[in-house]
Amino acid sequence: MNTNVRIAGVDFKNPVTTASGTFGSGMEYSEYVDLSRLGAVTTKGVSSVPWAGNPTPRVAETYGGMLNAIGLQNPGVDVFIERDIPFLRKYDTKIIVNVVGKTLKEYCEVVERLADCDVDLLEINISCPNVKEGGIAFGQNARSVEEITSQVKRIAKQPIIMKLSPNVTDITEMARAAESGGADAVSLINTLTGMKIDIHKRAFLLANKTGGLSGPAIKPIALRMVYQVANSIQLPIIGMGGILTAEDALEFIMAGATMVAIGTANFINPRATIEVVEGIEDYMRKHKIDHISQLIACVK
Amino acid sequence: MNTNVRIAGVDFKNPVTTASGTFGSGMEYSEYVDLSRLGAVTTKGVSSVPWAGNPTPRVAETYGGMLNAIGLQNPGVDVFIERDIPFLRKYDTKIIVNVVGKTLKEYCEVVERLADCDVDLLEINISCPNVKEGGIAFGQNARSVEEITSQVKRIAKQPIIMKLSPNVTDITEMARAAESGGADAVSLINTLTGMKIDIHKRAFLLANKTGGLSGPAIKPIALRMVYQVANSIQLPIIGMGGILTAEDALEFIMAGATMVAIGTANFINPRATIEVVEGIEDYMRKHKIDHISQLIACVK
Amino acid sequence: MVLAEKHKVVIKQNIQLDEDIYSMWLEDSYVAKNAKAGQFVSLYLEDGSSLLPRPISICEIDKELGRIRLVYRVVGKGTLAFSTLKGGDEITVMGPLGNGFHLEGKNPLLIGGGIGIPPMLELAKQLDGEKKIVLGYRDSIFMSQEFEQYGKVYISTEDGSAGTKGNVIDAIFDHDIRTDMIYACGPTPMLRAIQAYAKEKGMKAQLSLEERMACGIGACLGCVCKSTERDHHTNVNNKRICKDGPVFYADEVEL
Amino acid sequence: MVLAEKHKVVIKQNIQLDEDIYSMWLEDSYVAKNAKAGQFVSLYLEDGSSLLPRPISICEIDKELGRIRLVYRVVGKGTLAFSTLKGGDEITVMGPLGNGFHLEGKNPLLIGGGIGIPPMLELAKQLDGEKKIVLGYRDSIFMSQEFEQYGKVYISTEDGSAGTKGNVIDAIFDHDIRTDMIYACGPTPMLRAIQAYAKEKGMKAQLSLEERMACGIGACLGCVCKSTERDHHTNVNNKRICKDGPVFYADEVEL
Ligand SMILES: Cc1cc2nc3c(=O)[nH]c(=O)nc-3n(C[C@H](O)[C@H](O)[C@H](O)COP(=O)(O)OP(=O)(O)OC[C@H]3O[C@@H](n4cnc5c(N)ncnc54)[C@H](O)[C@@H]3O)c2cc1C
Ligand SMILES: Cc1cc2nc3c(=O)[nH]c(=O)nc-3n(C[C@H](O)[C@H](O)[C@H](O)COP(=O)(O)OP(=O)(O)OC[C@H]3O[C@@H](n4cnc5c(N)ncnc54)[C@H](O)[C@@H]3O)c2cc1C
Ligand SMILES: Cc1cc2nc3c(=O)[nH]c(=O)nc-3n(C[C@H](O)[C@H](O)[C@H](O)COP(=O)(O)O)c2cc1C
Ligand SMILES: Cc1cc2nc3c(=O)[nH]c(=O)nc-3n(C[C@H](O)[C@H](O)[C@H](O)COP(=O)(O)O)c2cc1C
Ligand code: FES
Ligand code: FES
Repeated sequence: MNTNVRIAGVDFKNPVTTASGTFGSGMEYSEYVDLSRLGAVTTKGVSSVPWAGNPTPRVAETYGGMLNAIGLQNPGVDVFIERDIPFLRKYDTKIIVNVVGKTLKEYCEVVERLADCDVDLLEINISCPNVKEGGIAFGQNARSVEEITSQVKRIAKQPIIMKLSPNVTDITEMARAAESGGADAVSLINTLTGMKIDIHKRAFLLANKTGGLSGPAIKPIALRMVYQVANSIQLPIIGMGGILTAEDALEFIMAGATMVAIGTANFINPRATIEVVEGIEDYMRKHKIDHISQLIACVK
Repeated sequence: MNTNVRIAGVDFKNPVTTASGTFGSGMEYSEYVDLSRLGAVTTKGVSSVPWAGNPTPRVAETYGGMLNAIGLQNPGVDVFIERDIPFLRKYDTKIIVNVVGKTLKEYCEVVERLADCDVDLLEINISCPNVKEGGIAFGQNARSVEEITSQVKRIAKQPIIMKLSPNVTDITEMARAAESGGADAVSLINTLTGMKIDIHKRAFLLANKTGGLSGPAIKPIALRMVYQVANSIQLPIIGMGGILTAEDALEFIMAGATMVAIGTANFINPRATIEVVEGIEDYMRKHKIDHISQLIACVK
Repeated sequence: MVLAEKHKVVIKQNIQLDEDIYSMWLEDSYVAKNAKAGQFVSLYLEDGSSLLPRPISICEIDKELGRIRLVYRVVGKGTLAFSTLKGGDEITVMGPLGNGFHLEGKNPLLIGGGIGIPPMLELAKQLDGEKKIVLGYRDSIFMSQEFEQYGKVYISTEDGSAGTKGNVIDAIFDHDIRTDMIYACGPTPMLRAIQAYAKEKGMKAQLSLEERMACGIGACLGCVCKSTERDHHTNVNNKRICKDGPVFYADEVEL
Repeated sequence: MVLAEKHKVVIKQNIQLDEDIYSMWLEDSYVAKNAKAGQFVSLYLEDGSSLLPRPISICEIDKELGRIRLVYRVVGKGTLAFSTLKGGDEITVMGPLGNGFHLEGKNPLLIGGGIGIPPMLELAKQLDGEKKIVLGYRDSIFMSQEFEQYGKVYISTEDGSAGTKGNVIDAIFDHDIRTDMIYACGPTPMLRAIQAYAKEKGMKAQLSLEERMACGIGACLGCVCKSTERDHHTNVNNKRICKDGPVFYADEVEL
């Protein structure tokens, strides 16, 4: 039984990674799971300088999901390089670094700083709904998706994954723009913009008013988008959005994802990533699937 | 305590109606609830000629929600006029007729047939994701939203509600287009396009592959959109998407909805509409709110 | 028309009959009083992540004690949750729903396939005349003895481990069974074969169909089947299984 | 560092203390063995529609019997669900989480406000020295007698129905209480007042903070508070309440 997958020349021991921002840089979860069992660890969005993020409350529970408006708090790329890369390199797993910026220039600065670092892929987050500038604004317009992709590609030494926003009319348009811009892969979906009101206080639950909706509630939307994108571009896809179990992950793989990322599920069960890895193996064993590639995009 | 609301000159005894397609024309649910307790009944989408709808399976459960791909099966406007209007008129409630078509001409035909009928408002469904032509295609482009609105307005004798799709980058753009076209109100949201895969059969769960996601899972998205639209146009809003309880309904009202519609909740609890009506009254009593208008858009 | 409100009832007993088959008796005097053979109930889950009701046919009705019996196969989240319930626990039910069988025929033939067998039990109890009962299984046999008091029981198994090797049609041929009214419930391929067989032999048949449901009461149009005639309610060639069925005459529907 | 795995435990007892206040003893030898006063646990709901854990402070630790006690106020869906559980039922727990109080001071002053009172109990048990304990209530009093064995108890109530009329600071003034270390848990306005008071008097204080959480273990950055110094981990002026707290020295944080 072989669970190996390959994206842009990088080999992953299995198709399971973490969704950026839900796993830190793996430090906290390394107490719960052996990071070496994961195909890759995808780290929290990192910017050129430290970002303080949004005021609290930053998170709220919703029916079958949650809202977050962290606002991309992060220690900045220098601390990341110094502290987090060496930490992750102790494990036998690939490193995908999620990159954020408020301007095209800032994205490029981070990519440049990372160019000579020992990381495997870069994921460019053009889809965060929780920051005023940058983020999602880049991801909701095909021309700017193509522009930022090609700019980043020019500097990057690692393969580039463009992370797409679901808050668009037609996600395949954005996927095609990423492909034209020279992306090596796409990942989807980031969170859907949502809101919650406390009817007793008659106030927004989040200080930021709106936040990004994640968790199992959004899975059907994410799965549809992965399927649509798989049928419109040639690039490999990292699928995510509401995956709790191996069954969920297999839906994404069958819809066309080469890899899957586990996000909100980590908060509910710190061992979610490993349980998905093991569940996929169980499914393959039970159904006598020799190679995971037999499952990728098998539902048409 | 006064729960009266007014939309386009029509008075509703309370702000609660049904979401089109989840309540038939009220006949089945009239066994469970006294329709005269509702502000209005919004009927299933009706077209100029009978539509057979999509093949089965047409519905699937998802985490905290469901998918449907009914495909707007309906008996056609003639049967509707003959059978359903007289039935509903027996009750002391307003009638909102949901109108569908495959072409602009078909929408106009239905609106024309209904012009001299005894119904209170028309809701133009330009947002159904489950039909190949018409439906959502009209609702994802601002120019065609404006076009269809103004065409329909030209013929209609009843006030016109435009029902918006959430499957767009910027719903306020569509709301503004409806306003420019002369709409009297907007309703939102219709379902979000989603998908489910049966990993054991390795096949789509719905015959139509994709379906519309509804139920509490989507509530945060719906609420955010209602809030956005309330802050970008002057028209009254009928808010819906995942309302199960009076608390949910109050969130929509506080975000800016003048009325709310109960959809998927009917399937889970046939008395959901009445329980929402009563729950809103309880809240107003407890918090000493004299008039529901004090709650509309009170969270900014 | 009986109003089928949602209500909570106490489980009297919930036992395992076969590998994944369970039998549950509910203290439900309301449904017991109003139900007909062939009707179904909607069962609700406690877990708010699963919102839609699960339709389960009524297997037996005890009007005296005010109880109903449901027999179900564990196939997913909902039926798995039901299987963990114990006597004394509560469950939320809505019903009786649907139309039920028309009791007719002098020498009726009852055919159940797999998890379509349970609803035949109450029907067998209620039908008059000389009854023949054909039960089709994949391999393992359940409930067949319970039918013996009501008529002559014939069995088919796909693996031939008991009765006729093959399906229920094979068993009918095997035993040359004649009837003036077929009643059948089971997987669609079985029903399709029975429909064809009835047509060929000029027999009448009542078939109990199955489809994914949302409302269970005729409002959402989720659960339709193709009807041969334009249906009076929907004005297209569709009937609603939950409301117009689940039982249809074989010549009313296309399978 | 102790690994705080998610685990299922049996509820020993779950009783009502006051109108909306409940006290729950859990058979949790793992947490009992490893927990410090001021730490918390994450409690999980059975209902899949509510996915995030509920952080609840540890109120008492019985290392011998391997039990912990939680006292909680019913404010929403989760705590309401907990309140319906009975002895013998199971609940899923993760913990102990967070840092807990540093035990120091010769004549410590413990201040609890409302639902911030329970975590002071285990602290009162563990602290040496001559303890003064100030408990602030809105109106109805709970748990105050349990504190009496550990130190001198002063009470404040907002409506003046018992003790000093006003808040905990009023009670401190009222009784002219002096200390070399304040320990406090309660609503933010109370903590802010204590922070100001401590600063003014040049006293040290440990404050237990609260914020909405998602992961509970320091990964999501949902639960931060403003820190006076640039925090070594986050490299901004933010500390994570779940991981770096919930207990902070008063001069570490801005409230
Ligand atoms: C009229 C009618 C009577 C039935 N009677 C019985 C019976 O007596 N005994 C029995 O074991 N089963 C019966 N079924 C099938 C039963 O409804 C499903 O097996 C059950 O709903 C599966 O639920 P689950 O949560 O375990 O499966 P899941 O697959 O987790 O269910 C997910 C969703 O799909 C629906 N679903 C899944 N399988 C079916 C199916 N075969 N038919 C309809 N909906 C389905 C569920 O209701 C739920 O909404 C009947 C179905 C119908 C329509
Ligand atoms: C470190 C810490 C220790 C705590 N200790 C206690 C304790 O000992 N006793 C006690 O009664 N309460 C305590 N709380 C508050 C307790 O966590 C909330 O009251 C509880 O989570 C509410 O859950 P609910 O489902 O009833 O409310 P809901 O409002 O339905 O919860 C919805 C969501 O909001 C979160 N939430 C709601 N209120 C709060 C709050 N005040 N703080 C943090 N999250 C909240 C919930 O965890 C959940 O994710 C503590 C909070 C923290 C952060
Ligand atoms: C608390 C939180 C923080 C997140 N931070 C980031 C981030 O820094 N960069 C990013 O690209 N996505 C971020 N995301 C989005 C996730 O990576 C993921 O795309 C989304 O949550 C959907 O997956 P899920 O439903 O499995 O969580 C964040 C999500 C959450 C819940
Ligand atoms: C089974 C089903 C059928 C529907 N049919 C229609 C329809 O005919 N016309 C329409 O405008 N919306 C239709 N909708 C969308 C609902 O009116 C509503 O916009 C949506 O379901 C969100 O609300 P909810 O989450 O409360 O169900 C349908 C929804 C469902 C679930
Ligand atoms: S399930 Fe809704 S019409 Fe049958
Ligand atoms: S709750 Fe996630 S960092 Fe504190």
